[in-house]
Amino acid sequence: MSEVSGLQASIQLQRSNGFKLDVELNIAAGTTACLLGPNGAGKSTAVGALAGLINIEGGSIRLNGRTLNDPSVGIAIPPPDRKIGLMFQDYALFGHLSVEDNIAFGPRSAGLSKSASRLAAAEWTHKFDLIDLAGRKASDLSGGQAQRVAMARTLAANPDLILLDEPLAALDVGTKATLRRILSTNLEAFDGPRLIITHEPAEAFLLADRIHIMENGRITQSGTAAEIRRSPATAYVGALAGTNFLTGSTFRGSITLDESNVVLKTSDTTTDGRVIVTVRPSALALHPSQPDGSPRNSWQAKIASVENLGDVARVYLDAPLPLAADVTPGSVEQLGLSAGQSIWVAIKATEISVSPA
Amino acid sequence: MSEVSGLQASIQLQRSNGFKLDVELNIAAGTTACLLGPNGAGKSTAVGALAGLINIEGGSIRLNGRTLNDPSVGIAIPPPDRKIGLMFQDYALFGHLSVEDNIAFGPRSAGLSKSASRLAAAEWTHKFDLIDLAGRKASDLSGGQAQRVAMARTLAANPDLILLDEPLAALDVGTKATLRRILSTNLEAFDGPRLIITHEPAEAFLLADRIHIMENGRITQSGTAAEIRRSPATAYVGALAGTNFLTGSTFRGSITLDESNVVLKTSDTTTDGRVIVTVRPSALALHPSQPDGSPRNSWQAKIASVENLGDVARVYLDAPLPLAADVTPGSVEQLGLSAGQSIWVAIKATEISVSPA
Amino acid sequence: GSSSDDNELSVFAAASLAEVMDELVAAYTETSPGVNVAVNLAGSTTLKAQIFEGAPADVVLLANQATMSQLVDEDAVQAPQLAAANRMVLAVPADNPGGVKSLDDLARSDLLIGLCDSQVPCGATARNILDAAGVVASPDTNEPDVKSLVAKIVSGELDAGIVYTTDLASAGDELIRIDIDPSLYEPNVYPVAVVTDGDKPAEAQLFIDFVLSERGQSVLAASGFLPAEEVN
Amino acid sequence: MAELGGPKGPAPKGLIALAVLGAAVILLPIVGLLARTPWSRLGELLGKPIVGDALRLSLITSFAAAGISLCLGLPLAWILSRTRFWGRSLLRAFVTLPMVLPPVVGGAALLFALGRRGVVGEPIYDLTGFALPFSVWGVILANTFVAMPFLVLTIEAALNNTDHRQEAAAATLGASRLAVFNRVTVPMIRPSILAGLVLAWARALGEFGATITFAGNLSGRTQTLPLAVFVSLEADRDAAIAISLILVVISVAVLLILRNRWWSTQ
Amino acid sequence: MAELGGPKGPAPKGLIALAVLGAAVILLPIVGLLARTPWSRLGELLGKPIVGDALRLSLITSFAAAGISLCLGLPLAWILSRTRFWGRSLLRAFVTLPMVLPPVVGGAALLFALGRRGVVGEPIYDLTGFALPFSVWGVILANTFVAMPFLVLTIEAALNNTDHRQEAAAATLGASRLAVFNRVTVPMIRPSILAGLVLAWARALGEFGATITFAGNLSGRTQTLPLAVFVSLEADRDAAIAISLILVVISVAVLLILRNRWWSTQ
Ligand SMILES: Nc1ncnc2c1ncn2[C@@H]1O[C@H](COP(=O)(O)OP(=O)(O)OP(=O)(O)O)[C@@H](O)[C@H]1O
Ligand SMILES: Nc1ncnc2c1ncn2[C@@H]1O[C@H](COP(=O)(O)OP(=O)(O)OP(=O)(O)O)[C@@H](O)[C@H]1O
Ligand SMILES: [Mg+2]
Ligand SMILES: [Mg+2]
Repeated sequence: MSEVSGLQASIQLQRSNGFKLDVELNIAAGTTACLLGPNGAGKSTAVGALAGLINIEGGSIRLNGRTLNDPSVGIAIPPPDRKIGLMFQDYALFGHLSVEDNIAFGPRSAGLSKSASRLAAAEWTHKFDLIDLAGRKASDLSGGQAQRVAMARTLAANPDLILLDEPLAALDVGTKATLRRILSTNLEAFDGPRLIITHEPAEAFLLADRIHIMENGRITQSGTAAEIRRSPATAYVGALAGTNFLTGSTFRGSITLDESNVVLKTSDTTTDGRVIVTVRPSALALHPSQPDGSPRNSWQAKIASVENLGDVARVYLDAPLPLAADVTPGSVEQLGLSAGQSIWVAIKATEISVSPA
Repeated sequence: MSEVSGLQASIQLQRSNGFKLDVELNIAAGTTACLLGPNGAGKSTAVGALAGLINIEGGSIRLNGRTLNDPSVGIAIPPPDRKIGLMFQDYALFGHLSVEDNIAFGPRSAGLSKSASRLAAAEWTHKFDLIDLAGRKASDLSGGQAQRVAMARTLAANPDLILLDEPLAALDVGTKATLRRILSTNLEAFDGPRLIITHEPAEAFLLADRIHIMENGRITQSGTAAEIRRSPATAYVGALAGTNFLTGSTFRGSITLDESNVVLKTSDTTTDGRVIVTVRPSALALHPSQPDGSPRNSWQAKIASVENLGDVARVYLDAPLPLAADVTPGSVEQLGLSAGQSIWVAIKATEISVSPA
Repeated sequence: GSSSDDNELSVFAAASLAEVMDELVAAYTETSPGVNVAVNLAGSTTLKAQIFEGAPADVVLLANQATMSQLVDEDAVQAPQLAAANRMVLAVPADNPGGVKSLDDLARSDLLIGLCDSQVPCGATARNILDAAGVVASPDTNEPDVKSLVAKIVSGELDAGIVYTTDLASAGDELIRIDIDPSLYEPNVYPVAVVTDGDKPAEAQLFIDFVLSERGQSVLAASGFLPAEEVN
Repeated sequence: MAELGGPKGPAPKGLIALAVLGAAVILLPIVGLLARTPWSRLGELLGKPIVGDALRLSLITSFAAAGISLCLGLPLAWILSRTRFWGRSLLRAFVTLPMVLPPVVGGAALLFALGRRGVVGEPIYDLTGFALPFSVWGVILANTFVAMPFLVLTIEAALNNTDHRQEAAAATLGASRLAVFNRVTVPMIRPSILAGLVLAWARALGEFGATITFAGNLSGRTQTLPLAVFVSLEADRDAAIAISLILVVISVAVLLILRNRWWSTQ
Repeated sequence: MAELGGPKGPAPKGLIALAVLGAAVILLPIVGLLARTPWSRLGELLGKPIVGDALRLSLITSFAAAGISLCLGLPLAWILSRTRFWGRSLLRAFVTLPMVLPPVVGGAALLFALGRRGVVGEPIYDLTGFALPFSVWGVILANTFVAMPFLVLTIEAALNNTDHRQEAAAATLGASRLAVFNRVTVPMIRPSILAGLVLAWARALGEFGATITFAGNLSGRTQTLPLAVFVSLEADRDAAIAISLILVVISVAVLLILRNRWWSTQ
């Protein structure tokens, strides 16, 4: 607890229905954590407690070395003095204000004049593509529009810690991808720790540096995406489909990976530059010899280990690329897969998806 | 307009912000339609108008031969007399009532006694796995819990037309699959037409008999999942990833398809019985000769047509299975793919997902 | 007193004198130009309470002797004098629906009878009259002030009531007047006095002198009041 | 248990200062009243039989008036808030009138309308021989007349504050407008209904002018506590203050019984 | 344009019936009053100079009292609703007292506290030579004393009705409690604030007993319309009714100006 930046929180409380929360959450400054968990696990409760909207009964909350809450010594900084931005799961927009004034609310509360706060809001209105909606009353928005406004409002307040409760749930497919990108770009620009609640494992893997799994009021597993995928601690985590992530640069459909000198082909030829490459384990095919056919990518790899997960077997591949491949137990038997063995790996270019890093 | 069952609606209206809606929606009795579209397209507005919560200015709404709304002749049946159940995007639960009483509200309004309506509610509480929450005040639920209650409340009212506005958006991964199954089972039991709004194309393809795409207040395309996948009318529709659907029966991981005598292997060995099989076009690999390796399924097929969609080429396969496969244009060239050609198709058992029909 | 105006004489008068006070003040300003009389009209008890609480009064004119006596007891006023007296009559609505002819009819139970409350002067006097006349009446209401009693008789809600002569003068032909034998009771009196704490005792006494003067008395008589000396 | 609102921080000083000033405006006079109360004579003053009668009558009539105001005023508020008809603003303006009419004039107006010679009262009296004035019904009517507007306005405002989504949801579940009203609207605005009821009840309990004008002042039949106070004021101020004190005690007691938990939706 | 609530269906007959009855209780007496108004003499009766003075004074003092009630009562309501402290229920109960005290006793209580010989008034008078009674300030104070409780209760109830999420959101955006109050809470309950203001204003406009007792009845200085009605009642009942009619007209006018749009959050 001697770190001076980032969030160190330990939260114990009980809600009126008897639900008990007992979690520890540490998020380093400049990093993004995701909180994943089933409905009713206590995710919203936890962020509510961090923001100071729900009283904690035990534990403590420290942000950048400052104690925000510690019942044992009677410290309980009220929400406005915490500088913790919370985007509510149900938005809680100010229905009587315009979209612009909703977004300007934070800057205004920070002491900016009316016009200065409008100016600050304009920037965010622009970033979140809300210019057309700026003058509209917040009560007259569609679900997805409201969600975008809520996100912009939270970020515009420029808090020291950002908490986003299901920021992308109501967005349509197209907007979701765009907004995820806008969001991650803008989160980068914040110095403080960020915490995102989501139900979408893919979202978590894309946005988070570290993932915390919460079940029934407790954190059941914490780690990087890779760590969690590699050794799921509970059935719930196991069910969150494991996905491989690689980083690299892409140009006209050719990806140069950071991890190795394998060049991957992707069907996405429009995205260029630094990217995160996602490869679903079930998309990887294993062959005893070099395959011909449509798969554009194939290379020879070494098997690190084979794990039987019941319905599927997960084959962990080593050099040149650390990837997990899911195959049926039948295939394991037929191909005689075992650790140390050399095997051909194939994946179709259409299965390689990239998103700007 | 002489059909006597199902929904025939044509809706024209303008919202206070100038947004104009002009759509036609026909849904046959006993079928499920999905309404897909970007944020702010007017989906919630359309269902609000059907339910009688928003006045229509032109067109008419007919349900099972009865005119519910027709401004030209001054007919406007009020909402409670329409027998149209609407699940709100933001739930609109009765915060002052318990979960049980929320669900019993519909039966009670239908004239059942307090105890009879409780009994009717109990059935739905059970179906939607809400027994643990039954006594809780609706204002004290988590987002996902509230969504489940809202769904149960709508179905429990036993309406003639069911409208669900984003019924699964707030659910966690595990619950979502379970609930989609519960939902589709229970929708089957309703005689009337059903309309589901969703952002998840996969959900639409899984649940809907017919899909309507709404953009900017208009229906831009209507059809079955296959029709829409085959010829997307707009960029938005094109972006909704196309997925192959097959039906059949599965037993211990072997699927006997209705469409042909090909038997597919799936890694899901726990689901048995009638299923919908989904195969992503990008998961299908094409080979000039029979492939060896981990893909457990392979067969020889005829190419119906090849379409260049830009980044990817979509290869429509014919006998024995009507499937679309996405490959890179490079593959098309290399394998010299063209209509009429014979080709080997391979897909991994882990890529074949089934859900109970 | 704290009156803002140095020429202002502050007169606290019983509300039942509202009409006649207007005329008295008009007549007084005629005779003593330059004097500005401010009149505060309220119930006698309210006036008494206000004076006790230090209200800026110079002259006080009340509708009963008892209240004035309390002011005297507290040395709040100098020795009071009687400004006027008032007699009582039996009043019935113009169409006399109850067919009331004399005081004896007040014993009839089929009539709606109103009296003033026994705690206010007109009620106390009315009961004295009934006792003296040997009439056993059960009133349907005990009005806290005579004006509301009059209003109820005028509007026909009551069939009869005992009120002041002056009330008939202002009610005009809306009421029928049935006289009561003056020997049955002592008439009500209106005492007037200089307020001890007032800062214009001399001017106050001048006003009182005017009220008691021939001119003042004639103004009072015009409204139906009896001259003070009748009971002095 | 941790529910609703964590650490709040101190209330703003400016608000506290204004609130204290506001409380002072109301509390100081009450302190003044208590300071001048003849405590030693209290037993004697309150022992008079008319006090007991008046107390009983005041309780009956004020609660009756509040009850009637609720039964009639709640629907009236709902109509004003939830339906559109010609003359709605006008109706609302007229409903507010008993608040501005001096109560004595209000009483006179009641007499004009419902007295034995009143516009409506006369035919009724001629037909049935029943007259409202000088009866306990008259007191209740006078109280209702002055008290109901407070309830109507308070509740109408609360109805206008509510968001309509829950009512819409109830309608789609098949609830008739009446069912929506009973099962959704009323529970949602319970605090304001209670406040309206308290306002109406308090106004009725303190009502004096309209009652005396319309219903007269007969001990045991129409003399409520405020009338007893008024009459006593003429003769014995101490008695008047003592009786007022009963009013103070009753209303503090009633409001304390309601307690905080009745005042919030929580 | 199609917004909010589609076809509603007829209002429930039961509710309409009760509402009509409720409106009748209030409207009949007013009809009675209008029926008995001496229309032909109206010009003459209202031409008297005291009427003009009283009208001016009534308008000034009732608006001033409503304004002060808002400035002090809104914070008081907020404190009662949003903070927890010992004696909160008691404070609320006491704040309600001016509603049940007969106004004359209220006026006496004001004299006891703030009169020249009052508990607080005496030291103030001795120090500054300023006394409240018998001045226009006294009228305003008396009006505020009787009117503010209505505003406080109405607004407190509305505050208790609101859901706290938006206030919580404002707090996480860095708004102080004062800023939350000004920028979120107040706009949310605007209809109830307006209703409270109207209740307080109307009560002040019609106020009589406390004013005459505390501030006296000096024409041109402290004689408001209700006091003028009282004086006229002694002399000329027709004049009293005519003056009451001014009160009716003013308040209907004010309420019509507020119109429907001010009454709803829409
Ligand atoms: N206002 C409340 N009062 C009392 N209990 C509550 C309240 N809100 C939520 N709860 C309960 O607290 C527990 C945790 O709820 P929480 O909202 O934190 O879950 P969550 O992880 O955010 O779930 P979801 O993914 O569905 O939003 C649940 O049992 C829930 O029913
Ligand atoms: N209450 C309202 N008043 C006025 N305009 C509204 C209201 N609600 C929504 N709108 C506007 O109507 C249009 C359609 O909104 P609608 O809610 O129907 O969209 P939607 O398709 O449901 O979007 P989403 O997927 O984001 O929920 C939008 O421009 C929206 O801003
Ligand atoms: Mg949540
Ligand atoms: Mg929507």
